[in-house]
Amino acid sequence: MAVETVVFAPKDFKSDLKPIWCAGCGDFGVLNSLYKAMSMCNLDPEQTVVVSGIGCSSRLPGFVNAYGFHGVHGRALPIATGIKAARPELTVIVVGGDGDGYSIGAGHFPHCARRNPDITYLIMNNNTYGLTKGQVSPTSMVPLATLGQKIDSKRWKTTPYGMVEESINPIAQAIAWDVSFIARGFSYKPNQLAEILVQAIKHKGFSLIDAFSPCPTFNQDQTDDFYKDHTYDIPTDYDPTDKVRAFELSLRTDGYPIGVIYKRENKHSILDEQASLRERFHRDEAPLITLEKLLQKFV
Amino acid sequence: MAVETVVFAPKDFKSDLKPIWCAGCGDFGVLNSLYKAMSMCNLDPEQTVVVSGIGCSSRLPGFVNAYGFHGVHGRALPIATGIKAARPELTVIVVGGDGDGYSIGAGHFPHCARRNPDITYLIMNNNTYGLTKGQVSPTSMVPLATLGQKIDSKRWKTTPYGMVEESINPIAQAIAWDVSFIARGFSYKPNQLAEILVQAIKHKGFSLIDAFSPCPTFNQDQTDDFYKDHTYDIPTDYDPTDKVRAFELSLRTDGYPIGVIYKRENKHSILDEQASLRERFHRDEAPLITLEKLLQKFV
Amino acid sequence: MSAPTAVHTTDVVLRLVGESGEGTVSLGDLTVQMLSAMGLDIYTYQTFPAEIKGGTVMYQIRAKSDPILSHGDNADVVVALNHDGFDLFGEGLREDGILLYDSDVFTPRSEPGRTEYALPISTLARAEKEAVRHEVEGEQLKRLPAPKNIVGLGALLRLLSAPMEPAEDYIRTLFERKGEAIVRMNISALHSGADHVAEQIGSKRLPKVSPVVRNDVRITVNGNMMLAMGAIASGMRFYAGYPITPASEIMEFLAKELPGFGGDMIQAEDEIAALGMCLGASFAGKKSMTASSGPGISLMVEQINLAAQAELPVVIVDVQRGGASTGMPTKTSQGDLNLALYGVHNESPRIVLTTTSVEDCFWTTIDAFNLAEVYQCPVMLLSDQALATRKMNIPAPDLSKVEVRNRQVPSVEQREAGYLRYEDTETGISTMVAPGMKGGIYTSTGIEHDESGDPGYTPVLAMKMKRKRFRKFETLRINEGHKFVKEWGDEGEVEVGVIAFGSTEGAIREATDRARAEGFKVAHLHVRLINPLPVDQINEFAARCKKLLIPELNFTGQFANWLRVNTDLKFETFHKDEGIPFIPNELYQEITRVAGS
Amino acid sequence: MSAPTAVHTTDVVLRLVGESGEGTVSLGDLTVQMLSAMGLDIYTYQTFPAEIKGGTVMYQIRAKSDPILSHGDNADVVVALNHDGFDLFGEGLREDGILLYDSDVFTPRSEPGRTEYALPISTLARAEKEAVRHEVEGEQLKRLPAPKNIVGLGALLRLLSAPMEPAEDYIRTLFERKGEAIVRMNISALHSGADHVAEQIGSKRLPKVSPVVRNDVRITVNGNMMLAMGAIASGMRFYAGYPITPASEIMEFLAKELPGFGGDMIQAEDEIAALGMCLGASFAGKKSMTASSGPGISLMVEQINLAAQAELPVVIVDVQRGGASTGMPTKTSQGDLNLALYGVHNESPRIVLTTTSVEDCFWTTIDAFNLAEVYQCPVMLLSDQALATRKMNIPAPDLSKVEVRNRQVPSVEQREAGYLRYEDTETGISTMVAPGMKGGIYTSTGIEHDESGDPGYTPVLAMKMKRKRFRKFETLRINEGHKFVKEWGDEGEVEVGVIAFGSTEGAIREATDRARAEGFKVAHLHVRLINPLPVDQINEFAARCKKLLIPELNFTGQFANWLRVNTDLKFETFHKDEGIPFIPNELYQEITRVAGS
Ligand SMILES: Cc1ncc(C[n+]2csc(CCOP(=O)(O)OP(=O)(O)O)c2C)c(N)n1
Ligand SMILES: Cc1ncc(C[n+]2csc(CCOP(=O)(O)OP(=O)(O)O)c2C)c(N)n1
Ligand code: SF4
Ligand code: SF4
Ligand SMILES: [Mg+2]
Ligand SMILES: [Mg+2]
Repeated sequence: MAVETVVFAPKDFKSDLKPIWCAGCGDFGVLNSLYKAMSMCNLDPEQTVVVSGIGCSSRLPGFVNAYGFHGVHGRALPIATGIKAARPELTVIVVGGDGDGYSIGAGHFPHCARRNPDITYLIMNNNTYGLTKGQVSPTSMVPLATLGQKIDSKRWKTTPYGMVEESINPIAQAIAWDVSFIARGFSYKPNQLAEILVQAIKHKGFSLIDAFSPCPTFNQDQTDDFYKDHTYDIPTDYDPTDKVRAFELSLRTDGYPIGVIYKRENKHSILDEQASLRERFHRDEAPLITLEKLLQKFV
Repeated sequence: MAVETVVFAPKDFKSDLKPIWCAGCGDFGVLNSLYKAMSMCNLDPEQTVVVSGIGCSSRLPGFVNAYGFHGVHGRALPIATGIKAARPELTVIVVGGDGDGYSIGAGHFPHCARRNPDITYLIMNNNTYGLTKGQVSPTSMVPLATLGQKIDSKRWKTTPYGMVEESINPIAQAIAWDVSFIARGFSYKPNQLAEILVQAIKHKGFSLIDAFSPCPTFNQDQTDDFYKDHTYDIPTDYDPTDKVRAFELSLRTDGYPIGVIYKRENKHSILDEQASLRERFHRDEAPLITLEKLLQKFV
Repeated sequence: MSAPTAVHTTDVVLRLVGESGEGTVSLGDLTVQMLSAMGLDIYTYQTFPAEIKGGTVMYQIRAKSDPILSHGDNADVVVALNHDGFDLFGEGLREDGILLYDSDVFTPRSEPGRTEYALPISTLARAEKEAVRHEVEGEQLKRLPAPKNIVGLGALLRLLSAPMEPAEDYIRTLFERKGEAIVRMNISALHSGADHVAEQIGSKRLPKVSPVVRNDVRITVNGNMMLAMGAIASGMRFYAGYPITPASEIMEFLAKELPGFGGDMIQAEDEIAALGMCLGASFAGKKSMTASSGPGISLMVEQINLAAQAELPVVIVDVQRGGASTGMPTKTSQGDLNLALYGVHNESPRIVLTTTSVEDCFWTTIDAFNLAEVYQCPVMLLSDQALATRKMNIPAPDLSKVEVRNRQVPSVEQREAGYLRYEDTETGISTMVAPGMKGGIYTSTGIEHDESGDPGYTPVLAMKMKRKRFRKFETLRINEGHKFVKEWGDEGEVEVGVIAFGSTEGAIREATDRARAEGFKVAHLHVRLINPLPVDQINEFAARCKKLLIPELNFTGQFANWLRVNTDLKFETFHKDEGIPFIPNELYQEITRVAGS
Repeated sequence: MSAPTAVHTTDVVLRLVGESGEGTVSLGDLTVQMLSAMGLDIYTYQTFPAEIKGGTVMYQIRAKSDPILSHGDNADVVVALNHDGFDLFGEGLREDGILLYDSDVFTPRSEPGRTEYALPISTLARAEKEAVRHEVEGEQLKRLPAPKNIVGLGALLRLLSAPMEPAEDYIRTLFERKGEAIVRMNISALHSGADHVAEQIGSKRLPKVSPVVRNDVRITVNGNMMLAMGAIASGMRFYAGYPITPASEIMEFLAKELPGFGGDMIQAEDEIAALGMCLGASFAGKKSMTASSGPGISLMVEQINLAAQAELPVVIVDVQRGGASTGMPTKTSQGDLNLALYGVHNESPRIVLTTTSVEDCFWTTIDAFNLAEVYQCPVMLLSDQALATRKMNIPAPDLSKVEVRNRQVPSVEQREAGYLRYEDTETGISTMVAPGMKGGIYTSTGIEHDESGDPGYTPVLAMKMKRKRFRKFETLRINEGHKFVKEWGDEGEVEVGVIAFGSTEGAIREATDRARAEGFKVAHLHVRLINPLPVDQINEFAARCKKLLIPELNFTGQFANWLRVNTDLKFETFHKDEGIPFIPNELYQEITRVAGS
């Protein structure tokens, strides 16, 4: 991507608030990649809003020198949609955890995809609920109960005998929802993650980046080493615009592809639709339609 | 499918409560197919529970001679999961509308798919919110606002100028969620729908039937005629176990395939998992583990 | 008639009953237009069946030669288009009342004292259609309905001694494009209905209805419409909602009109998303609103709390409906007061306002936005099904009286001096930036936080910030409480003082008027601001009342209990929750009972 | 020491402060074990930092030779493992108290009157590790932590004149499998800590701690564990929940233990699904429960209403935490009372119960299930963070005293006679079938319905069924209300009567004891059943109190307001919501203030 003259350096996006994450938390790497990407995209802190729900990862907005909205658990997408609809000129970045986005927030995701607002959604996927101290999340990979494998029941507190459900495939479902930009990242590949974030932020429409961001405190299985061994870069000749192929790729079980998996350009956005509506009413500074006129309709 | 000796005839599943649907509502056809399928599956009314949310279609449980739970809007799946988990021997059938299941209830769907309880979910898809008198639903097909097409703004009350979002693809997302049985039905093909319902009820695991069930009162576009023209039967040589092909099929825009689109046998079910857990504790009538023993752990 | 009135004035209550989906509602709407054209004031009340379609609707119209306060007591005239309807709502007809019924459908058991008019509507309508059969082509003929409503309208207008011309003009404009024959058919149908009644009149009694010369322009609107227009007037430019009876109409109205004002409406996937979007829009600097009813408001509880804690202005409309859980969606109630006041874990203050009349829906909505903006908090705005669907022909609001207030934005200096989003001020009110402003960067959060917005949990900080948030409400109560109470009735010491809130205002005023006409000394204090409660004004009023009566439409007396929490007053209560609004007479009875007790 | 006690008895308050994640908590747990082994009663109170990791934890242990009612007032001994901790919680040390600090980390400004012991924990621990270095292989050595906790434990035990043998035995069993060298290292570390303190003692003061011969067996448990075991004892066999601080532990406990009892635990996708599953399971005939805290309870509001309207038994536990919205998740509060009472649109009755002590968490949970089953409704069971995480070594509950009640099932005859699921009985209680029963077919619904469960909206039906549902609660109040109040203190007329609820019971009892010891006449009525409120018992108690005091841990005095709604009592209130529990002394001050006023 073409390099612009950087106005704000990555460090300019650091806030005074020091992250309260555990030493070795994957979220540190993600945060640094985000600083970098924001700088590379030439964002203005005062024209940018970082939105989140609740979770370790959702504490991120406070650590960024930009406007922030740290809402309640699972509601980051609706809040971000409202911000973007109200102020289309702002850059809106949503961050949060796998539990926040795929569990309690799951119901908002497909509808945000349908509306396709120009929002970037960065999920720090640690395959667990970190803040509540290590229960399974929808992306957890604890063996099924029937397999009877030994599980560290101190760590997997709500599944001491194994999971009773299969984990979800966040990439596959995003493709089915036709999220218009879908990528996978890894906090221990910070430069690559920054590059992906730059593409996502520049993508016009709703973009999802699911970044593996290990939780050393509560997840001893999906560690940085685990992901180093189980991820591979998507080949450069891969065509992310082929939806069926993207779906096929998302189902692969031999490892997790890192990079841009699916991309759809010029999908309609709710904001375009609404702008066009307003234009249809020749909107200008002083609205053409007045309350007097409206009241007349009911005489 | 093998025909068993029918103990209860379709009419035996009719309750005394007379449906309060508008004349010509597609739900009548679905209801009759359900009566038929319940009879064909040899269900015992007293061993069967029909669960729903809120909506015109969600009024259905009252019209069936079986135990019923008419809950609140969008929560039918959790309620049904609780019933099935508590009483695995019962047959649990969930019914409701496209709004109930795909909009407000959307967040529960992927997680029910992960748990894969032996539950049949029949959605009466009329591409609108019927009970609230005709707003768009996630499956509505009102043209986008930017296309500037004329819309009957009396009918499409919240989208008088067209929709601002794309509609969802309920089949594609169900495949991504790996719902273990996915089919499309049509209320004006009652026998075929009954056949599909029989397969779904007999399928061991979570099954989804999205049945087109037109709303003549509030949807003048997706009428019975529209669907007669825009649906076709899935060819008999089609293999529903191929997930990628199923996904491809679900994306086809030349018409809506009717029949079984995806099927996965012996997927783990939460109920098996939990049963195996209980077995691991040699469960029998009087549990082996007593409270006395449990208390001893903390001496 | 339904209230003692002087001669030559008109006050008539019509009740139309028939199959829903059938023409009953449109016949009602037509009648409203014609009576309004006569210069009469109109006030309607409708109840809808539980069924989606089918079932009986009741459409009550009160027409009066001076301002109307309620839908009245018993009906002077009942128009029964089906038998069920007559059985369900017939007893609402006064003993000496007039019954007009469709004699093609049923024959009522006749009652002494009652005046009856039989009208074979279908027969007459079919005849009219036959008459033009040869003039219209097959396709059109097939789709051509027999003009039953018009026959009914003609009959009813004749019964009311109303002029036919306005109806004829209306029919012409309505059917013009369908061709001359159709117009002729309908006009002839109008007269056929009228003539059929005329023949029967003879010495029979007729309701007293005389035209009035009106000197102002009227708009015919209901509570939902006025509320939506009030929001537009307040500068609300972002709306997100999810359909629900009886609130959907607000969203539908705004979907149509808001883009014209440069605003956006989003139909969300559920109420949780709807409120979330509103909070986002408000944070971003736009005035936002959502509207729902009980079930949807219940789902919003968590984020209402977030709005209060993060100090975000937002207006949340609750068009109350009947019953707990799904309950009775098409009926009315004042049952959500507790939820509006207490629906929050731990404690965070929210303003609770109530609308009192169709006209007031406009003005109180403006108040709601002004208070939300000035005090930076969620405002719960309570309406109800009866008020929301009530149609009246009222004077258009005087827009020159609209005063719009906005959230206080920090000056450039303030921001450069080191901005504190949650500054702990004397009033409790801090300044609020919007993204894009220089030097205003902060993170809005529902976690307990210090003045800058950074998280903090120490006991001292927790109490300091909580006091700050609650202090705003003391500021409001003391500075503005007096604006939200209104008094009627006798001055000075009275036998009975009625204190109430919300949409019962009109019925209570009519009841107190009647009691005073009968010589009782009665006063009425109506409160629009429920939280914070204007306690000083209430105590002042109570001080001049020998007895107090607290009437409300819910089961446990929620407002009465709120008074117990906030005052030491002793009072009698009158509360019920049947799904229908008060009628003046039952309130009148209560007032006299209390006066006598 | 913290309360005036006779000689030779023990009552000491230890406060351990240090980095969270660091050994502070495990040092606390070890100390608890050793003091318990001395036959002393134990009562702990912990506060956790806002941070996920890092930040300071405070672990307070009160050890007493007779039953303990609260975590006490000021600390007799503070063990400071970091400087921040000492700054934050050091002022909790009484002026003549004892400070043991890690002199490797910091040196406190010394205070007159205070006794200090400096302990270079890291230095001593490292030395111990060095001593065995040559005996362990590289890998193990790398992962081998210096035994800092054990050094600290040794020092603390010596300070408390506690015997070392139990600690040595414990160390042996704990480190056995790690090899003889490690065992030796730790035992030597224990003594090194002890000796280092011993050297400094000389004439310095020591806390008075003497062993007690205990004649019963104790279990060491906290409120969450006892609540979970109470649910198992009640026959609860289905649990669904979603993680949230401080309630998660209940789910985690049941995930482990419930399968053994033939039950299921499902971790749901959110709290809405969790409660939905519970309602389904209850409808299907199983006793079910969910537990959450404020934010999750807020999301359940809509379905709590459904449970009440459809008359489904279910127990909903709210482990209250601090602050509105996300607030202060690791702090305590009694702030959710309003939500439990009023969190519903329109009106549907739910029972509200509160737990009062670690032991009571077991018994009140059994009451919760019994009432849910008998009265077929949701029961809100309120606990809080302080009680949930409070550890005590109490006698195991006497299981022979457990009484389990079940929902009333219709007889075969009743079902054949034409079953009415919602029969309008004298008590308001109807019989309840489960799917699978012959002749019991019905549809459970939240829509207003008749006795058979079929939808219906007529005014008469609406009131009839609403009265029926509320009548159940009159039945409960009258027949069982007396079971849910408990009195302490002086008989007959008293100067001050304290009425309170929930986890403040112990602190209030200790404060009233102290006041009585000082010659005040004081009584205390503690209420476990908040809705329906045992009004008769409360009024009876109030009748013998000159003055009343209502203390509670929230900002607006929610329980006091509930008393205003339900009684005519006049009282003084004492409420605050700082995120921490009451200490006896502040309550004692209040009681004497009220007595004097
Ligand atoms: C309504 C609600 N339910 C539950 C919680 C408790 N809670 C806080 S964060 C969290 C999940 C954290 O997991 P994730 O979203 O993956 O973030 P992480 O901590 O792993 O980064 C939960 C369940 C809450 N705050 N609000
Ligand atoms: C929480 C809540 N929000 C909104 C409603 C209002 N409501 C009732 S049914 C319905 C949607 C109906 O659409 P659908 O589910 O497709 O069923 P249909 O009537 O079309 O069969 C809505 C929005 C409600 N009952 N509860
Ligand atoms: S708990 Fe896990 S996710 Fe949370 S901060 Fe610590 S390491 Fe990171
Ligand atoms: S409104 Fe539509 S969906 Fe509802 S009953 Fe009528 S036809 Fe059926
Ligand atoms: Mg996570
Ligand atoms: Mg629908």
